Order: sequence, then C-alpha cells, then structure tokens
Amino acid sequence: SQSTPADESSSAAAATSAAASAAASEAAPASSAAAAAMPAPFDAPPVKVALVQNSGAGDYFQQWTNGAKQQAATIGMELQVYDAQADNAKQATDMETAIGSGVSAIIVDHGQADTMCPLIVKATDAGIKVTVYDIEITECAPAAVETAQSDADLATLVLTQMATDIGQSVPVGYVNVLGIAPLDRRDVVWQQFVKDNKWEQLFFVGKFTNAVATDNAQLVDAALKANPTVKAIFAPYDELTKGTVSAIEQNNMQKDVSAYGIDISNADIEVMTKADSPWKATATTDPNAIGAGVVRAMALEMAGQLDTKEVVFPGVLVTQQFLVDNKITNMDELRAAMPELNLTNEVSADWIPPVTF
Amino acid sequence: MSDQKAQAATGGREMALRFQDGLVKYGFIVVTILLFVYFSATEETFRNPNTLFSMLKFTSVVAIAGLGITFTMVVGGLDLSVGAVAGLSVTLSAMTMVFYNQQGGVAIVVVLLAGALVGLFNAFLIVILKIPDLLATLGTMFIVMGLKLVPVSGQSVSSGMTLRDGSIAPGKFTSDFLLIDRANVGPVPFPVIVVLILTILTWFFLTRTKWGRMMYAIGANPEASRLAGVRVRFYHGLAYVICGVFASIGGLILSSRIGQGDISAGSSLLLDAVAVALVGTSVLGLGRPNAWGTALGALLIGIVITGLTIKGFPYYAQDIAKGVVLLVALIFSFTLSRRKTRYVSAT
Amino acid sequence: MSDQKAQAATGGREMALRFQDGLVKYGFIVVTILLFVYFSATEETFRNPNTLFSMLKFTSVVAIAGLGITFTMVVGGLDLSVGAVAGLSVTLSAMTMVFYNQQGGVAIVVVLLAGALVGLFNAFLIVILKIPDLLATLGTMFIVMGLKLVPVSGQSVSSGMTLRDGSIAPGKFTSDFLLIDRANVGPVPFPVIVVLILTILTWFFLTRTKWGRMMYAIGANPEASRLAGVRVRFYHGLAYVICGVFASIGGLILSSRIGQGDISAGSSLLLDAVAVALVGTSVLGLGRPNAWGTALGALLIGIVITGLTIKGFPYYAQDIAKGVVLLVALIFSFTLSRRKTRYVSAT
Amino acid sequence: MTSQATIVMRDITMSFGANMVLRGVNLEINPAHVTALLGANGAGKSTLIKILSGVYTGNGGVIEIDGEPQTIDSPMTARRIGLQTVHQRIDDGVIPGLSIAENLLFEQIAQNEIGRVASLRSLLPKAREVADALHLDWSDSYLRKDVFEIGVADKQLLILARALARRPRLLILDEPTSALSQSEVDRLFSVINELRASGIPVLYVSHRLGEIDTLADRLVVLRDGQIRGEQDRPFDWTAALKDMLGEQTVVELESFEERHGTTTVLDLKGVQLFTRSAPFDLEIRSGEVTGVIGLLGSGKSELARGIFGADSFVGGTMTLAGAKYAPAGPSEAIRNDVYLVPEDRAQESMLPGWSIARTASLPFLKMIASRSVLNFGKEHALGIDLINEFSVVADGDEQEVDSLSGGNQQKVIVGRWLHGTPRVLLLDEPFRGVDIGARRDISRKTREVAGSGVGVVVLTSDIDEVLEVADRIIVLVDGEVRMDTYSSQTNRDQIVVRMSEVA
Ligand SMILES: Nc1ncnc2c1ncn2[C@@H]1O[C@H](COP(=O)(O)OP(=O)(O)OP(=O)(O)O)[C@@H](O)[C@H]1O
Ligand SMILES: Nc1ncnc2c1ncn2[C@@H]1O[C@H](COP(=O)(O)OP(=O)(O)OP(=O)(O)O)[C@@H](O)[C@H]1O
Ligand SMILES: [Mg+2]
Ligand SMILES: [Mg+2]
Repeated sequence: SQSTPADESSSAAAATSAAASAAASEAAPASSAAAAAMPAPFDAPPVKVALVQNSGAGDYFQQWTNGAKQQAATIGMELQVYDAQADNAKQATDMETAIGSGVSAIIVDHGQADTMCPLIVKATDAGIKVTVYDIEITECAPAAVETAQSDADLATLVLTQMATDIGQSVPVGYVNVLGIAPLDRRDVVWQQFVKDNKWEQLFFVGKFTNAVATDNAQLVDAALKANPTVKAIFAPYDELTKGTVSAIEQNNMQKDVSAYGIDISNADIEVMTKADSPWKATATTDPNAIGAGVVRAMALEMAGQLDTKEVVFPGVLVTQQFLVDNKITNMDELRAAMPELNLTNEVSADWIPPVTF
Repeated sequence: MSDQKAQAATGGREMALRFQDGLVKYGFIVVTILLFVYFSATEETFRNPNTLFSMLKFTSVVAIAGLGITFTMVVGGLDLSVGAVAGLSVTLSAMTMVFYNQQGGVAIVVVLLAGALVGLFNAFLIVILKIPDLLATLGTMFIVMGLKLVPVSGQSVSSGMTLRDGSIAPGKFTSDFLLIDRANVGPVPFPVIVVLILTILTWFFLTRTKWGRMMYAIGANPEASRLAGVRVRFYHGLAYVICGVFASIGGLILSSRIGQGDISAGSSLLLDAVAVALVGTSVLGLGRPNAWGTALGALLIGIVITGLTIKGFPYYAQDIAKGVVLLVALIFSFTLSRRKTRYVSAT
Repeated sequence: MSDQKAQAATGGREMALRFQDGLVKYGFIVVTILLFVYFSATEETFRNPNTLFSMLKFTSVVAIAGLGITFTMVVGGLDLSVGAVAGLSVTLSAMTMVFYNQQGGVAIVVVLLAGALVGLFNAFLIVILKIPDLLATLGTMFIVMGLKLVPVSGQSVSSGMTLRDGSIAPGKFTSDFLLIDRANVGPVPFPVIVVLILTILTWFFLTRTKWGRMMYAIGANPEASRLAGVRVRFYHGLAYVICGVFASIGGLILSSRIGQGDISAGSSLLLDAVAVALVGTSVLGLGRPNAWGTALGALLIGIVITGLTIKGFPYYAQDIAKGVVLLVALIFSFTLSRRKTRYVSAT
Repeated sequence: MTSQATIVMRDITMSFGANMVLRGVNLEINPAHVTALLGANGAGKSTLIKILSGVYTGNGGVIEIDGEPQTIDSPMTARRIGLQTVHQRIDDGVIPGLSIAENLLFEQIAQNEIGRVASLRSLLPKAREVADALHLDWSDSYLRKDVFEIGVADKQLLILARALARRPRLLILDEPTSALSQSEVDRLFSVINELRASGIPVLYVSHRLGEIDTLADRLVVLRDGQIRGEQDRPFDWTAALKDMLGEQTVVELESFEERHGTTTVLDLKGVQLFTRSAPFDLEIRSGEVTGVIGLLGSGKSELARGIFGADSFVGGTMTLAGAKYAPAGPSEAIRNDVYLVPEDRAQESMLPGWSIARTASLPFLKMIASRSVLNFGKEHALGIDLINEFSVVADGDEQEVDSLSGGNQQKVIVGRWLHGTPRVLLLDEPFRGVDIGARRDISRKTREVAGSGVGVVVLTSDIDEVLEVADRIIVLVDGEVRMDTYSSQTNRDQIVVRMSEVA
C-alpha cells in the first residue's frame, strides 16, 4: 500500500463521526429549511459530490472520510465515495467514472499528480468543480482548488522541539522512506535542521511495507546495535516512530535515546505516555478536522465564495510533557485540551455549521 | 477422482443430471448477467455507458495478465511473477522516457523485451533446471520485485525528479505513450480493444493451432506428449515467454494510466489475475483454462467490484466479493461438474 | 522419471555422483553456516548475541506460519490463507481485549478457535466440495481478509478508541498478553521457544506417528491410501485445521508485538511463509516438506535479511535475497537431486 | 456347487452413469479353491473385484459370507471381514515417500493394528515378518529404502506380501503377474498353493491362460456383466474362449508363413544398455517382425527407448538405412519415421480426458494442419479411420480414451502410429493387460505392417506372445543379446532356457 503514510496520523475512531453524522443528517433538512441562508447550489439539496480517494483503508482515511461525510451532511451535500485501495491505476479509472457519473463537483483525496492531473483538468474543463487534498496540482490544473496540511510546518514544529531538547552537534539517527511526497517534504526540513544544528547523522534506515511498524522495528533494531551512541532519532511518521520506539525498548536504551515523530493516535498516546517512553514529542493534525475542512473548501468553491485556490491546514505540537501533565489518554481528551485541532476557524462561513470531533 | 466415480455410480436420475450439467455449463454466465441487470436496475450511475466503459477499462489489465496466466495453466503450470513483471514494466517504461529521455515507442520495445526476458528466465528455471513451475516463478517474483527498484533506488520515477547526481531528470512521459490508456476508439477505450484482440488471438492460438494443441497435451500428460513427439521443453517454455510478454503489455497500460514510474504498481495484480484465470477455467463448464473464460472472469469481477463501489460498500466488501465469486465459480466447475476438471497442477 | 533413468544410466563416475548427493544433502546447511560465519566475521554487530536473538524473534512468526503450511504441503496441498488468518488473529485478539475488555487468556482462546474455524472452512471446501486446495484457500484468503474488517469498520483497534456508540473502548492490551512477544526465558525470547516447541511437535507428529504417516501417504498417493482404508478426507482436512491453528498462533505473537489491532498486520506473511516451507523441502535433501527443514529455512532467510540490513543494504535488496535463497534451495532439491522430489502439487 | 461356499455373490449390478457394467453377477467362491475369473477387456472383472473389496458400493445384489449377508461399504470393512485384495494397478498399491517397511505395514498402521506412535526402527522387525509371508529376504537397509526407488517387480511383490500378511478369509488377485518375472511368478504360485492347502480360497484374475491352467481349480467367465460359463478342471479352453469373446469368434492363430527381411533398416553397433552390461551389435531388418523377449529388468525397455531417443544408451551408435542416426529425442526419432508404442499405457501414452481423435492425431499434427492451423475435418476422419481399421469398440471418435476398456485403449495407441509412415515400429509390451481377442487383432495388424516393408520390433516377457507374432526371436538377458534366430529354428523350451540363464 502506498497510501501517503505521512498523513496517517491515526486518531479518534470513525465511530464518533458515524454517530454524529447520524445526528447531523437529521440536522440537514433543518439547515435546508433555513435555506434562505443557503447559497446556490446548496439551496436545493441534495447536492451530489464525488469523493475520489487514493485509499480509504486504515484509520487515517477512515476518519478523514468520516470528517468529510459529517461536514457534508450539515449542508445537504451527498458524497459518492470511490476508494482505489491505494492503487493509483484504479484511482484513475475511478476518477473517470466519477466524471462520467454527472456529479457537479469532485473531491480528490491523495494520489499522484502525474496520474490525476490530466483527469482533474478533464473534469474542470467539463465544468465540474474540483478540490484536491495533498496533491500538487497548482501548475497543471490551476482551475482546481488545492488543499494540504503543511508538512514543512509539522516537521519544523517537532524538530525545533528536538533541537531545544538535545542541543547542537550530537549524534542522531534518521528513520524515513523517500519517494513519498509528504515524507520527502519533511525530509527537506530535516536536512536543514541537521545542517543548522551540526547534528551527526549516524544512520538512515526505513522501508515502506504493509506492516510498517513491525518491519521497521527490525531495521532500527539492527541500526541501534550498530550505532549505540545516538542520542535522538527522528522518524517523521508515527508508524515509523512506533517501530523506532519498540526497537529502542528492545535494546533497553530508553534512558539514552529519545524519539521524535509526526502524527498521533490513541495507540501513539499510549506509547508516548507510558513509563520512561523515549517518544518525546510529535506534531499533528486531526484527520477528521481535515476531512471536514476540505469539504468546507469544496462547498465555498461551489458557492463561489472561496477567494483562494490554495488552502493550508496548520498543525500543532504535542509534547510528552503536555500529555502527562494533562493526564491525556486518548484523542478525545487531547482534542478537549487542544481545541485548535478542530480547525473550526479555517475556511468557514456562517451558513456552514461547524463540526467538532 | 474415485470419489467422483462413486458419485457417478450413484447417478441415474437423468433429468437431475442434465439440469446439473446445464448449471455447470451456463450457471456462471447466468450469474454474471443477473448481477449486471441487478446493478443497472438499482443504480442509475451503473447504467451510464461511461461507467460501463471505465469498468471494462479498469479490468483490462487484470484480463491481460489473466490471459498470460492462462497459457501457463494450459501447460500445467502457473506463473506467479506476472504482477512483478507488470510492476517492472511500469518502472522500466518510466526510466526509458524520464531518465533517458527516449520516445514512447522505445519504452514499449524495452518493456516488451523485458517481459519476454523474464519469461525466458522462468522457462530456464522450469525446463532446464527442472524446478516446479509454482516454486520457480515464486522465486522470480521476489527477484524481479527487488531488482526493479535498484536502478531507481527504490523511488517512484516522475518527470522532473532529481537524479542521484543531483541533476534534474531530462525526460517526461511522452504524450503518445500516455495515449495507450487514454485514447478512445469511438466510445471504446483503447485498452478494451487490446483485451479483445488478445483474447481472440489467445483463443485462436490455443484451440485452432497445433501449438496450442501441443500445449494442452503437455498440460494433460507431459511424458505421453514427449513420447508422441511433442517438443515438451520448448512449448512449456514458450508458454512462460508468452505469459511474460502479456504481463508486460498489462504493465504498459498501467504505466500509461498512472503516468509515472509508481513502484507500487502491479502489487495487487497477481492474485486478481490468478483468480480471474481460475474463474475462467469453470466458465462454460469447460473445466480447462481457456481464453474466453478468462476474459469473462475478468468482466464478472469488474462488474461485482464496480457495482459494490457505486452502491457505496466499503473497500473491504470488495475482497469478500472477490472471494465469494471465486468460490462460486470453483463450486460450479469442481463440486457440480461430473467430468473431472482438467486444470492440471502447478508443480 | 525416465530422464532420471537416463541420468542414472549415464552414471559411472561414482565419485562425482557421491559428491553431488552430498551437495544435495548438506549443501544447503553449508550455505547457511557460511553466510552466518561471513556476516559474523564482517559485522561485529552481527556477532552480538542480542542480534542473533532478535533475529530469531523476528523470524518466529514466519517460521510458525511456515510450519502450518508444511502440514498442508504434506497432504499434497498448500494453504494460501495463512497470512489472512494471522491478520484476523491480530484484529480478533485486539477486539476481545479492547472492545470487550476481556483477559489476554480469553483473547488467546478466541483467536485459536477462529484459526481452527477457518481451517475447518478450508477443509470443507476441499474435502467436501472437492475444490482443489490452492484455489479453495485463495478464495478463503480474500474472504477472511475482507470479513475481519467488518466488525471494526476497517480500522485498527487500539485502546482508548471511541466506539460506534460514542463511548470509549473500555479495555486495553493486557500486560500478560503483551508478554507473549516481550517475555524472555533466560536470554531467549519467548517466541523463539514457541517456534522450537512447535517444530519438535510437528517433526514428531509427521515422522513418528500414525497420523503423520497417513498425511504423507495421502499426499503422495491418495488413491492407494483410500484403497488401504485410510480416511483420506479426515486427514486431508485435519492438516488444514492444524495449519489454521498454527497461523493464528503466529497472529497472536504479531498482535502482542504490535500491541494494537493493526489491520495491515500479516499481509506480508503469506509469501514469506510459503517460501520458507518450500525452502524447507530441500533442506537435508529430503525432497519433501518437513518440520526441521521449514525451521531452518526460516532461520536462513532471517540470517540473510538481518545480515543485509546490518550491512546497510536498502530494503529491496531483501526481496532479491529472498528470491535467490529460494531458487538456490530449489536448485539443490530439483536440479541436482537425482531422486525425484516428492513435493506433491497443490491442485 | 458345494453347499458350504465361503463367499456367495448374488445379482451384483453396477453401472457407471449410463454404462451398465455388471448386470446381475452370481458367483460362488468355495474354500480351498483357486477360482479363476476370465473376461475380455472391459468385461467388468476389476469392477466386480472393487465391489468385493468395498471400493465401489454396487447398486444392487447381496454378498453372503458363510451364510450371513454382509454390507461391504468401504475398503476398511472389507479388510475387517478378511477380504484381502491386490488391485490391478501397481501404482494403486504403493506409497512413494514412505519406506518399504512402512509400505509393508501400511494397512496395519492405518487400521491401528500397530501402535500409533512408532519410529522407523521399531517397525523393521514387524516389516520383516510381513516380507517373510512371501519369503522375501529383504535386508534392513533395503527395508529403509524409499519405495519410489525400487523396481516395478519389487513393488508388486511388496503389495502381495502385504496382502498375505494376515491370513485372509479370501485372497483376491487382479492380474498380479503382469509385472513379474518367471521365478517371481513361481514363488507367488507356491504361496498360493500353500494358502489353498490351508483352506483359504483365492479369486484370481488374469489374461494369461497358461497361468490359469497351472493354478486354477475352477474358472468362471465374465462377459457383458454376467457369468457366461463355469468349468472345473480339466478346462476346455476353446469353450472358455467362446464364452469369453462371444460371437466375436477367436481369430485362430493362423500359423503364419515366416518372413525373412533382407534389407537392414536399423543397425546398432556396440550398444550398451546398462552400465553393468556388455555392449552388443544388432540389426533390425525391414519386412519381418523381430521379437525381443526377456525377463523383467532385462533391458527391453531400455533398448526400445534408446532406439526411440526417449533415453540415451550408455554407449553405442546407430545407423538408420545407411545414414547416421542419433536421435536427440522422440520428436527427432519420429521425424526419421522411428515410432515407439511405450510399455505403460496410462503413464506414457494416454492423455486424461482426450478423445480418440485427439489422441490419435497428436503425433501427426502436421498431417491435419495447414500452416499450423488445425483442420478438424481431417482429424475426425483420422479418428474414424482408426476405429474402423482396428474395430475399436467405442461410441465414436469423440469418446474419451480413458473411458474405453484396456484392450481398446491399447488398440487406439497402437493404431495411431500406423497413420504415419513407419520405417521402424517398436512395440513395448503391446499385449500387457490385453485380452486374447484384442491381442490377435493387434498382432495381425503388426504382421501386416511388417509385410509392407517396415522393421517391426515387439518387446515382451511372454513366450506365447512372442511366438505368436515374431518371425525372428532375440533373447535379452541382463541387457545383453543371448540368442538371435528365426522362430522356425528354435522352440519354446530353448527360449525359456536361454531367458533364465544367468551371466
Ligand atoms: N470409473 C469408471 N468410470 C466409468 N467407466 C468405468 C470406470 N471403471 C471402469 N469403467 C468401465 O467399466 C467396464 C469394465 O471395466 P473393468 O476395469 O472392470 O474391466 P476389466 O474386466 O477389468 O478389463 P481389463 O481386463 O482390461 O482390466 C469398462 O467398459 C470400463 O470402461
Ligand atoms: N523408473 C524406474 N525406477 C526404478 N526402477 C525402474 C524404473 N523403470 C524400470 N525400472 C526397473 O529397471 C529394470 C529395467 O527396467 P525395464 O522396464 O527396462 O525392464 P524390461 O526389460 O523392459 O522389463 P519390462 O519391460 O517387463 O519392465 C526393471 O527391473 C524395472 O523394474
Ligand atoms: Mg481389470
Ligand atoms: Mg520394459
């Protein structure tokens, strides 16, 4: 599976949203009753919109989708979901099916620019409004709206923390897989920090498989045995970080080596907060909120109220300290403690009821 | 086998038996049609011809790989390396155009050659080194999967990427190459045409030419074929070369569809292609691998998956569906069929 | 068969032949040892006993699944659903402990039962519905892969997750369950112990007991076994049940290692396990599936992969290595071996 | 019939789908009798036996043993009742991958008559006991061998020993000698005589009338699924054959006038069959039938397969009609018009599920194809031809060969080669498991072909067969030619002597 893992910050269950969206769909007619406030085309629900996903598998995408569905329900938007199961070729054909199926707008969630761009253009040319998430299409498909979470932002947040924790010119390790867009973007920031802080990178391992955590644990384990002197390891994707952490524990090096990751989930919180866990800090966004945000962007675009073609959702830094101090054990508590995760103020409008998770 | 004798022995109720045979012969096609009607009736999107064509287009790659596998099943083997070969084709075509800035035509030639080469390697392992088909191709699969990543150091090849030496990749996917997947003949997508042509060719080769006949002979009893003057090693090997070429054709379509050297491409292909070819053996109650069966099998699985997607089932419903379809097909050809099914084993 | 007569006929150079046989019998083990020595010599890290043990630990799951497959290969089949079953076990154990807040013990029981159940389903398809092993288990694989995701609506299960009804999942992975993977007996990780025990059990069962002999018998000559009054269907089915249980044991270790209901777990297991079992058939030149061979096969692949990793090869070098190891093993048992290898086919 | 019959079968019927094979068989097997069961190929002998041994549960009839009716619904029950069967196909008796010892004890293990847990070593003594039943003195190291590695003969002996291990109430033997050498046959017969002496009945199926003559007390003839004749000693063979073949009167062995070929078509120089055997020269002449006779293991098949290029000789060269001839494989041999009908019909000639026409056309696809595209019309014609020429009993050229009876299968795979243009035609054991009628048909055809100027070689281990068909007789012992003469210049006894001479 090549689902851009960097985004799989697995967080709260789809369940919340499922429940809520039930509630919301009851709310939908109500909102359309207040249709006076609703701009076209939402004054005449349901508005059919296709959601063409590169992958719906796994926690991240489940929640992304549910966030999207929940927000969509509040404004009478009906999502037809196509799921390519991380198969770029299938996503291409899904996109064609979507274009052919006569929807008025299409949301494209992840995918390869080379693969999707021509089809996105085909769609926009056909007068279909398109909003994409996490595909770089600004040059090739200027007519479409591009949304993304800022990987550079996330990486900077956590690496700044790491720098303050371990200081300059210390031996460090790096666990990452290049060739996957968001991981590459995080890599750029990493290279910069290594230079600026004169860190000595002792090893660079990492592989992307169907079982990232387990398989990378094996790699890092070997790497640690070969380089027992490292002080900190950066693994910019929580599956990689989990692998790293368990490798550190395999070698009982929790005291000497700390790990820094990106993304967070219930499981991650458990790992970060357990006794002398090496995982010191992570940076993340909430996929539910992102999904909802993308739908809002789509809605505004369809209503002609979106003034930009590029929307970036900010991330937040979550430290081990913060979690422990606030006795946070799962995502819901984290959201409670960090309302900014809900992104309610990003691309919003008064006729779009905000959703929280 | 002998159980089946016993079964036969209990026979006698001619009517029932004739009905059973009918079921074996047409049951499968009936199921396909019913499903199609059901989905069309319930989902307006499904009725839409675009949907139909993009469905056919979507299954084209699986169908072509399946046809390749059909050849190897005919000689009594099974090629597990088709997925890897398709993946290799994607990477190779991308490299040829992006790294070496070549025309699409060149890429096509390179890819087809590579496919044939892998086929030859399989043939070598199987007919010269006498390694059973299933095991040999499993080994090849691993090796090809790994080797293809070496020249690109494990990265997807996309135009404008930075090369090892820090320079920017000179080339890009040529527009003509991209047409392989994106061109239409009238309303019909080009890949669908390709499937049709390859199916007809395969059908003709296997049933109407002496080469096909000899391949079936090898599958039925290699030693007897040898003693009847069939050049067993040659035809056994040939089947794998053909399979390799077919797999790489599938890869070309994938590559043109994805528009970049996606390293993950083809990874999901193997099991689907095998499933399709197996389903194919039971279509029409032939009980042996055959071209039209495979094509129909691909169509059926396409219908089921597209139908479920449009009906909004989650992705994992598709796996369940695949499994069920496969088992239903197998029940038709093995449980109900009274004649011994002649898909000969793989090792 | 006749080739082999011929081969034998051409004989005479007794020395050479004896050497060849030696190669077939011990060549494989020699290769393993040489590799081990090489890596230990060149990589100080590799010498470190921890490395050895964590290596054994990482191969334990593959080894156990491989042992399961060995049973099915002995009866002349091959179980393609082991990976799916392992994945199912991970999800199930997580559900039992996290959703239903049960003890680890309960989870273990549930998982083992599920494994046996899938095995029974395979047995049903194969011995009752008479679907060839390979095809039946392929279907089961798809179905299990899909079904396991239904109750968790496609999500990994982790403690503290919110359930459909909005409440927080009550339970968590119990510490005793986590010990399955993390406990050590002396310096030896518990999973390694498990592998050792299962290998010995399998070896004893297959070579020393009536049941094992019957299994080899129906694998080698089902008709003869039937005529001798062997309950072929029973033993054939039994092999699949055992295989299912073994796969679920592997799943338990995975689950305890990952510490959450990772839906992707086990997906990479199938091909590795098959490879290991196949390599196993050729170890010791036995030319038939056997317990120690499988265990050794797992060890060998473990050595190669760990060695390459420590030597800093990229991950895709591992696939190549796997393929090469597999082919070398196969060359030993098929190309060089003068006796016909009796790994009976799967369909 | 004596009243105290041990086994009585009444109105046994059995049909495979539409094909009714047994139509009410009534048979009594008396104690201390060897009852011979005769019948043409496809008469239903094996089927009847499979019903007695619980392989098939017949669709009708009763089986009584010592007066009380028995339902034999599985091989297990048959064995428990004490009915021991040696089936026709050797491959249905042995299990490759297990040692000889384990094979000898296989049934006992399967039936829990031996501890469920046992190492191979602990099995050896018991295994030796079983082997002793047939006076086989096999060493422990041999008993440890994988059955796969031993010869056909030893396999047959193993199966027989196993059947004798526990004194059965009835011993059933279905063509047990087709793979045995004379000495081995004698050993088997002496054991059978012991059994008879101790009151145990034997049901014996064979196509070799000679054997039945020496062994049987009674003979029953099966035809069209019914018992058509019963005789006690002394047997009236012409009557028996009439019962057996019915209206199809036996082609009387017309004492053919011996032909002497003049031109050498195939010339073997310094050919060596086994590493242990010495090289020899041999000329195959066209226009005559050369009969090669020898015990099992004498190297007949090696000789035939070597000439055909299926295997390579240990050493030696060949010239075909003056030209150097060294076939790399059968395909090359066939291109040179050298054909072989191999020894093992099922393994080496038949293709599961293939029709008569397809089977017939396989070696000569060129003939029915234009530019490699098959012409089904021609293929059909080919099939029909074959059926008529050899009077094959079949529904048509589309019938699957597997569903024919042994004799007719043999006709098909012999006949198909005559569509080519043979210069040398090799037939290895062409009469094995073939009834007398089919045997006469095939040998007549063979002589016709030779008459048309083809070098025909018939390899067999049966003297009657060789005398019946061959002009010239070559005796092979341990891979060496011990006698090469025309049949008019020798006689049965001389041949027997030469055959059993040891180097
Ligand atoms: N399993 C089966 N399915 C269908 N037909 C069968 C089967 N077994 C036997 N027959 C048919 O039943 C008839 C009797 O077969 P059987 O083997 O009993 O003959 P036989 O007397 O043993 O001949 P032979 O002397 O060649 O062994 C033949 O016509 C054969 O084609
Ligand atoms: N594949 C084999 N494996 C082991 N032994 C074999 C094999 N084939 C034949 N043999 C044995 O080798 C010896 C020579 O075989 P071959 O068939 O040539 O004997 P033959 O003279 O042809 O006698 P027949 O034709 O009656 O079997 C025989 O003892 C035979 O049992
Ligand atoms: Mg018979
Ligand atoms: Mg022979």
